[in-house]
Amino acid sequence: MSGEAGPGTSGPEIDGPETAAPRTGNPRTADPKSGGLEIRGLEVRYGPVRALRGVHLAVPRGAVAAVLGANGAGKTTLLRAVSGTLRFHRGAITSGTVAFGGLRIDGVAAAAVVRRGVVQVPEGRRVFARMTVAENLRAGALGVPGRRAAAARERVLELFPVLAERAHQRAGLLSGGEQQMLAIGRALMAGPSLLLLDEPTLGLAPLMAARIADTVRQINAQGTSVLLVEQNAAMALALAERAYVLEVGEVALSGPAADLAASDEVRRRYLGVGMPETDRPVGTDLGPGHEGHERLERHERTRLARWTA
Amino acid sequence: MDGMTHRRGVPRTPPTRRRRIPARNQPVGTVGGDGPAELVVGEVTVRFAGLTALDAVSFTVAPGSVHALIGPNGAGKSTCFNVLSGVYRATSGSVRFGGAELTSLRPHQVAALGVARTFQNIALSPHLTVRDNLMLGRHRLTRAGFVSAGLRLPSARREAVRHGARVAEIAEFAGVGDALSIPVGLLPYGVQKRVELARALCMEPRLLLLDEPVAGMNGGERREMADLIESVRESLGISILLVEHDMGMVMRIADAVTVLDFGRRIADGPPEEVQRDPEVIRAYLGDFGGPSGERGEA
Amino acid sequence: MAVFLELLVNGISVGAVYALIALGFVVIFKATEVVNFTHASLLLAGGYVIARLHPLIGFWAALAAGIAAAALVGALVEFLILRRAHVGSRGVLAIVTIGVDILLTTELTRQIGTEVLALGDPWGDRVLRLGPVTVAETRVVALAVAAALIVAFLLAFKFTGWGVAMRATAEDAETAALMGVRLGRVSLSAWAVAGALAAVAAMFLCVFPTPGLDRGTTAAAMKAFPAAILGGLDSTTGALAGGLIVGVTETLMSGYQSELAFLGRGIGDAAPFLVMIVILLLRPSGLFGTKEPARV
Amino acid sequence: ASGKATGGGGGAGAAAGGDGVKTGPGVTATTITVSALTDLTGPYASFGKSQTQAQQLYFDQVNAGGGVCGRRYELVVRDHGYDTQKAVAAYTEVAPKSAAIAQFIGSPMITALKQRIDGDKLLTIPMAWATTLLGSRAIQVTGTTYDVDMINAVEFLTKEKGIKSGDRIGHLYFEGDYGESSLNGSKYAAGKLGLQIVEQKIKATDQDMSAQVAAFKAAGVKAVLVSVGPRQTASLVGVSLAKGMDVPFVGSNSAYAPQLLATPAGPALLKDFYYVSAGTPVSAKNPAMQRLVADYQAKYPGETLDSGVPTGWSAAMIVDEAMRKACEAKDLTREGVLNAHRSQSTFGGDLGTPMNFTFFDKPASRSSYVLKPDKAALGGAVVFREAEVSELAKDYPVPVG
Amino acid sequence: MSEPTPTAATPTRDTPRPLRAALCIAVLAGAVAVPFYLEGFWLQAGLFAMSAAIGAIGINLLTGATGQLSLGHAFFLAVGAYSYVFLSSDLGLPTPLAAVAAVIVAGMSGGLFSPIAGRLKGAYLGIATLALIFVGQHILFNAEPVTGGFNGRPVPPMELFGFVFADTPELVVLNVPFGSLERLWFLGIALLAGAAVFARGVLRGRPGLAMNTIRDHEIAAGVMGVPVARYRAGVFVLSSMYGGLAGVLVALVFQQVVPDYFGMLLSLDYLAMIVIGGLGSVAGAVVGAAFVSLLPQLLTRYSDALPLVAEPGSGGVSPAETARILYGAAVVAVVLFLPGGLAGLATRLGRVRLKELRWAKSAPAPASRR
Ligand SMILES: Nc1ncnc2c1ncn2[C@@H]1O[C@H](COP(=O)(O)OP(=O)(O)OP(=O)(O)O)[C@@H](O)[C@H]1O
Ligand SMILES: Nc1ncnc2c1ncn2[C@@H]1O[C@H](COP(=O)(O)OP(=O)(O)OP(=O)(O)O)[C@@H](O)[C@H]1O
Ligand SMILES: [Mg+2]
Ligand SMILES: [Mg+2]
Repeated sequence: MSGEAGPGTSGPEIDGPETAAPRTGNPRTADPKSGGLEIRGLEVRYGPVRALRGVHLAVPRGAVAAVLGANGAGKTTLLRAVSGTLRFHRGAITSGTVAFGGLRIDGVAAAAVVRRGVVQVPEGRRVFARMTVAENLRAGALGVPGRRAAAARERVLELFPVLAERAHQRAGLLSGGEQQMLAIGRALMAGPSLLLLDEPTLGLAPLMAARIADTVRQINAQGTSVLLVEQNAAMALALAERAYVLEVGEVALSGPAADLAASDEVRRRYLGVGMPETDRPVGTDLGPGHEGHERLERHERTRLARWTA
Repeated sequence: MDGMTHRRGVPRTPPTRRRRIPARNQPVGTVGGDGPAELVVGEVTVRFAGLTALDAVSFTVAPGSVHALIGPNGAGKSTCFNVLSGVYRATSGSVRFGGAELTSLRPHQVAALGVARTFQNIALSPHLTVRDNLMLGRHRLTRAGFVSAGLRLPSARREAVRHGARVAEIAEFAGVGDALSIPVGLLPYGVQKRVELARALCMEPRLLLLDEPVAGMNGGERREMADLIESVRESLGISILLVEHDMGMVMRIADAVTVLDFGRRIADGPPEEVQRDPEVIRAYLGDFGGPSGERGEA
Repeated sequence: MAVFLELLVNGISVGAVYALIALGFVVIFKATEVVNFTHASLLLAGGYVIARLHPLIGFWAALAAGIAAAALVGALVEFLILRRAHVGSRGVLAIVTIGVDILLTTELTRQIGTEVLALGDPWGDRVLRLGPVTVAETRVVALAVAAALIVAFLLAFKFTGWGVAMRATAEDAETAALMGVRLGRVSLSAWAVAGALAAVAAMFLCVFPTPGLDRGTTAAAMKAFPAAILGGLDSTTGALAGGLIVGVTETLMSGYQSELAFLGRGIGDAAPFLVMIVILLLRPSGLFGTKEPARV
Repeated sequence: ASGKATGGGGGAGAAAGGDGVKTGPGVTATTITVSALTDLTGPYASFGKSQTQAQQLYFDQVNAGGGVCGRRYELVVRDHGYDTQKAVAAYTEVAPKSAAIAQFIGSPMITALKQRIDGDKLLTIPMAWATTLLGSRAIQVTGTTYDVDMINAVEFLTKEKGIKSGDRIGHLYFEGDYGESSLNGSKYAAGKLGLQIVEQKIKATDQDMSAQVAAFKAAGVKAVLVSVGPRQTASLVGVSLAKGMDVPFVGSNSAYAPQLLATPAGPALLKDFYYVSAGTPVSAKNPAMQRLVADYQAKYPGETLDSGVPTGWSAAMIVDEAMRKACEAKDLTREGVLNAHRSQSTFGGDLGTPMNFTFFDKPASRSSYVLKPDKAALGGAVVFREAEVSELAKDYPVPVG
Repeated sequence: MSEPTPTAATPTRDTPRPLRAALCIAVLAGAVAVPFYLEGFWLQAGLFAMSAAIGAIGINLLTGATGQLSLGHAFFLAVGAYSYVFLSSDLGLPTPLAAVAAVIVAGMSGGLFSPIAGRLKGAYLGIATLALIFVGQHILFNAEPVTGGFNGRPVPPMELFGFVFADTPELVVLNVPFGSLERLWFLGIALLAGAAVFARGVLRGRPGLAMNTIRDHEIAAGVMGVPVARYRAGVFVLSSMYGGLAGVLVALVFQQVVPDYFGMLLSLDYLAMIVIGGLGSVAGAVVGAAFVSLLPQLLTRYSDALPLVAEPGSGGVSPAETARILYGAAVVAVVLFLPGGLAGLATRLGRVRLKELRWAKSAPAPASRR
């Protein structure tokens, strides 16, 4: 498998911080004017804490990209940088650019970003606890003319029937999963052209997680591009064309989802597949594997370093 | 009053895959007998305005076992936890733990019986350091009140030191030993979940309730957490009731599984059986197993 | 009996004014979850402008100007201070508004100095006679206005995007921003509206039965606190109910103080707070307030 | 050990100056320091301001005329904004360096300090007229006390307003000793004259007197006594007329302020409202007053002329007199000043009713004017009935302390 | 409510023990020297500040550490002050005993309010406590036999082991005349120190953790074994006892208790103090108290010296007004520019360590959003 593909796409390629954005091997990211999301050399700090460094990432129009990474790797930070909500966490983009549809959106207020069609499902649900389910959905459609909103509402309710049943219950009283559904539904109300999903299946039952997966496929099919942060790597890699692996704030791996899914390191670390050194499948070139091990060590160290003084 | 015992415990082991936590004898004077006890949930019903969250649910958690409580979203799992820990009052039914009836108790009284829990949405004090959050776990085991703390009576000081040591031990065990002096709010989600588990352990519980302990973790971290939970059971021999949507994990560590759907119990038994139960597949797993199912197979 | 009626009607009429003031609190609280102590000085600001301008441009123009001015002050407070205060807790913000109130009140009272300013309202000291009972026309108007405004806001909060946006922002600004809510505008508009309301309230507060605007006027804002709370801090209906309850209690208590001498004279001022306590004991979040959903 | 060690703090170390005049705290070879603890930012700001300015005017004139005892006056003004803590703090600051306090506004503040003032033997002129301030040798309440005023008021009502035995009269009064002293007076008079008092007590923060009027109306009062602030007076009188309760009102001297005439309540006040005071109104035609008015307007053009001006002026005059007498006795110690002050049995008269300072357990005067609001007049009021002592007031036993 | 300094309940392992000890000793020495150099006015100002500090520490326990807003603190000062007077002059208790009893009475009155304190939260509790002020003042004005009504009552001087805290009998130390203020100064220092140490202990001990958790996540606190209702009531009682103590001290300084001192404004001042100083920490309370209670007095005192401040009575912005304005501005400025208050600033300047650098203040919003 490593043989036939061009050097660009062969195996999980490593975008070191110094090398420029995704190689031109992949036609869909070739043209920056593609109208998709373009992140270049992004660095983000929370006061003194550096959470992202030299991140290059692209989500072409109509594509689905996945971001994997351990806790604290910077996935949420990445989404915050796109949706312009860093300031709510005393964080800021210290260098690099974020562009959507060819227009810079770094430094643009969150609300403005939304009006450009970029909508985020925040980490940890964040439903409006004191408002009813129905009102939460209305809040989602604030930027949208009434007619479209009504239509969107239809879609969301058939997607998550429970929300219809609970329409007049206070969102804060919903179960964890129901809240998650509400959060996603609320985002869909706006009819986004780029959807940022931060761990959408968190706390969802398998069946429901599968449902979310289908939904993502659906809306993507309708032309919405998706940037998916997901701990459920299997699902993420199944959905995405291209995937990025963040480690301690840097893109450590990126490439076509399929290839990443195949890489033993990713399988071990993100799919949680236990695989003793002995029975590593033959034919996998040890290169990335070794790299992987080193990276693993380095990762472990820095990660501890991160939360020790 | 108790520290002596556990300071004489096994020397602190470095954080390795198979961590061991020195078992700790029940302190003299704390409420509730000793060792794990049986938890019997009997016909518990919980109604909220207009909906029945739990409908005559019964199951039993054998002493020292890991019991999983699974079911679709909104099935009533967390509600069940809230009843067990005294946060919600059951409309009817009984919950017996050891000799005690829990349904009539307030949360802190339940805690006093040695029932500890973690929350589905992290419930730590973001401004306090990990150490302080864990020390809170010792609340039920310590005595210092306003007066003795205010006057810094020797008893209070000694207590603080002793339990501080134990807290460090447990933190080490839970793999957050390096984070002790960091405000929890600054830690990544996954680490916060560990801290929550550690806080629950700091209560030296006889029954541990875990609400989605690995939600929001990636495969590797899930496995670590699973190991952690197993070693808890091994080294402390306490009963663990677990809510989790990650079937892989459930299958791996659960001795028994109870499945809820719309507040009713639809299955109960050993994991393999339950996993094969068509009802469960229809209501929860989905016939194809679903993405997390995949993870289950591995 | 006639006395009772007289007092009752008077109570209701005072209550209408309290309701208007309370409504101001409620709007801010709904939109930002901040208990707004600045409201007192907003009252003063609005009243002051009306009082100064009516000789020059006539009452109605002055009223409009006063409303505009108070709205502006409110907006400025939000824009210059609250927006820039990055504190996680609403309690601290409440304390900030105390600070702002001290600033504004000090300056305004300095301006007002020692005068008692008339507002030149068209109603003067005319009264309506309903059988044995008489009530000041100003107060009748106040009641009507209060009712109208409160209904208006009730609808606004429930049915306009503005209302939803406001409540969303109040609960979780970041997420509201993710819904495309322009946070700045929302809270700015809330404060402006509160300012405008304050001016209207001030107008009714300073016309007949009371002699006019002066440095003591703010004291009345205190009475609106129990009103707002016992109605439910986030309920417009509550503001009306609360206002009326406070007004009636106060009036009856002072009207019958000779009969109630054993409670100590001047009980009229303490009574509303007692009522408030009782109600809060029964309903910890007021008569119409929504209570925090508690769930883990 | 410190500058403090040299007896600066508090103690009244009497030392003989070069000119053989014994001096105490606040008196140096060249200056006599007099303090004014006043309210320039609180509820009594208007009153406090005109008083302070009048006193400044007085002492400037004396200094211009060469001062007393070869010394010049220095007036130290401290504004406590009617806040007890600030007042106490201010007293603690100025007391050690003052020879007298020519003005002290706020009876709660004064009461709070009564003990210390007595202990410091510091001649103090309170700008409050409650009986609770009597009974202290160092504190000189000027003119009548509130209760005496009210007695005179009631008698005025019976004489000139046809109130007769058996009638009910209302009394609206403030919480606090202003109100309560007044109430004592009205009750005493009512008891003697067989009238019945209908009480209504309010707080200074109350604005709207509708409820009180309703109560008075229900009780069928034939007249109303008013011992509240100007604003409440305006509301009371205005509402009463509007509600068709057309009765005479008589207020204490703090119940009226000329500013009220500008408000909607103006007409009502002009109709049938009077107030009693021991102080001559600034509109009075006597030469002393006219000179004061002229000088005041010269120095503070455009400032409102209210009763505070003569009151402040005569207070300053009292202090000045005491100093002069003490100087003759070559003793400017506090004790000396007090003795000198207490030796005067007939004082003043042209700016207020004559006063007797030889005792301090009774008001210095018992006769009060009846004044009536008047748009045209300076200070917005004119004498309606010349000052006189009512029969009742003559032998009224004043409660002390 | 609150924005506590992250180390709300952690012993600062930052300044080394000996250093801190030296610091304390230096401060104490300074405090002892003061009465020998400063005149009455300063001592009195200082005493007001001390009393304020004690009260502020109390309300900081409640508002800062436990997140219960209280606008009724002045009431508890009143209870303390009046109980002291009543117990010592009417019931003839020995004054030290009366003082202790007064503090206890204040605590009990807090206890009486605890059904409400236990049930209400946030803004509701805050405004409910306003009732204490208004009802309390009504009682103070009307219960004349006990309170002396509008003019209040004289305060009998404290007498410890035959030593009287009053101007008489004359007492001269190092030829400095020791009047009541000089003597009270030491009493004040002692009380403040005691109160501060105690509060620190509480905040950093087991109760402190429980309190913070109740503030941050009430349900969790309960589940972790904290009897929430009892704790809330307990803290309320404790803070009212602090209020009571502050009341006793202020009464001793005043030598006369008057009702209108214990009003709304006083309560608001206390809130301002803890915000200016820094929520949740003892040091914060003390600093804030000093600032708020000294500022107006300084300005009035030096009005003639200061520019922009006009001579009293000469029109223009008077000292009192300037003081108010600066005070209001300070509250705003602190919240805008120094989260963590003056004390927070001090600590930040005090210890610049890698830890603080990496883990900047304040948690991510989702956590603190409560
Ligand atoms: N407000 C903040 N202040 C300081 N550091 C922060 C803040 N928010 C996040 N961080 C740090 O930035 C790093 C990245 O955090 P982020 O939440 O993006 O990780 P993540 O990949 O989303 O983790 P998870 O999988 O747990 O959601 C972490 O080390 C975290 O501690
Ligand atoms: N306090 C409450 N008031 C009203 N309804 C509630 C309350 N708590 C829970 N519910 C409802 O009860 C049902 C069960 O909720 P619960 O949280 O137990 O579900 P769950 O099994 O934990 O689901 P999940 O896996 O998504 O967390 C849900 O439909 C929820 O809306
Ligand atoms: Mg994240
Ligand atoms: Mg749940």
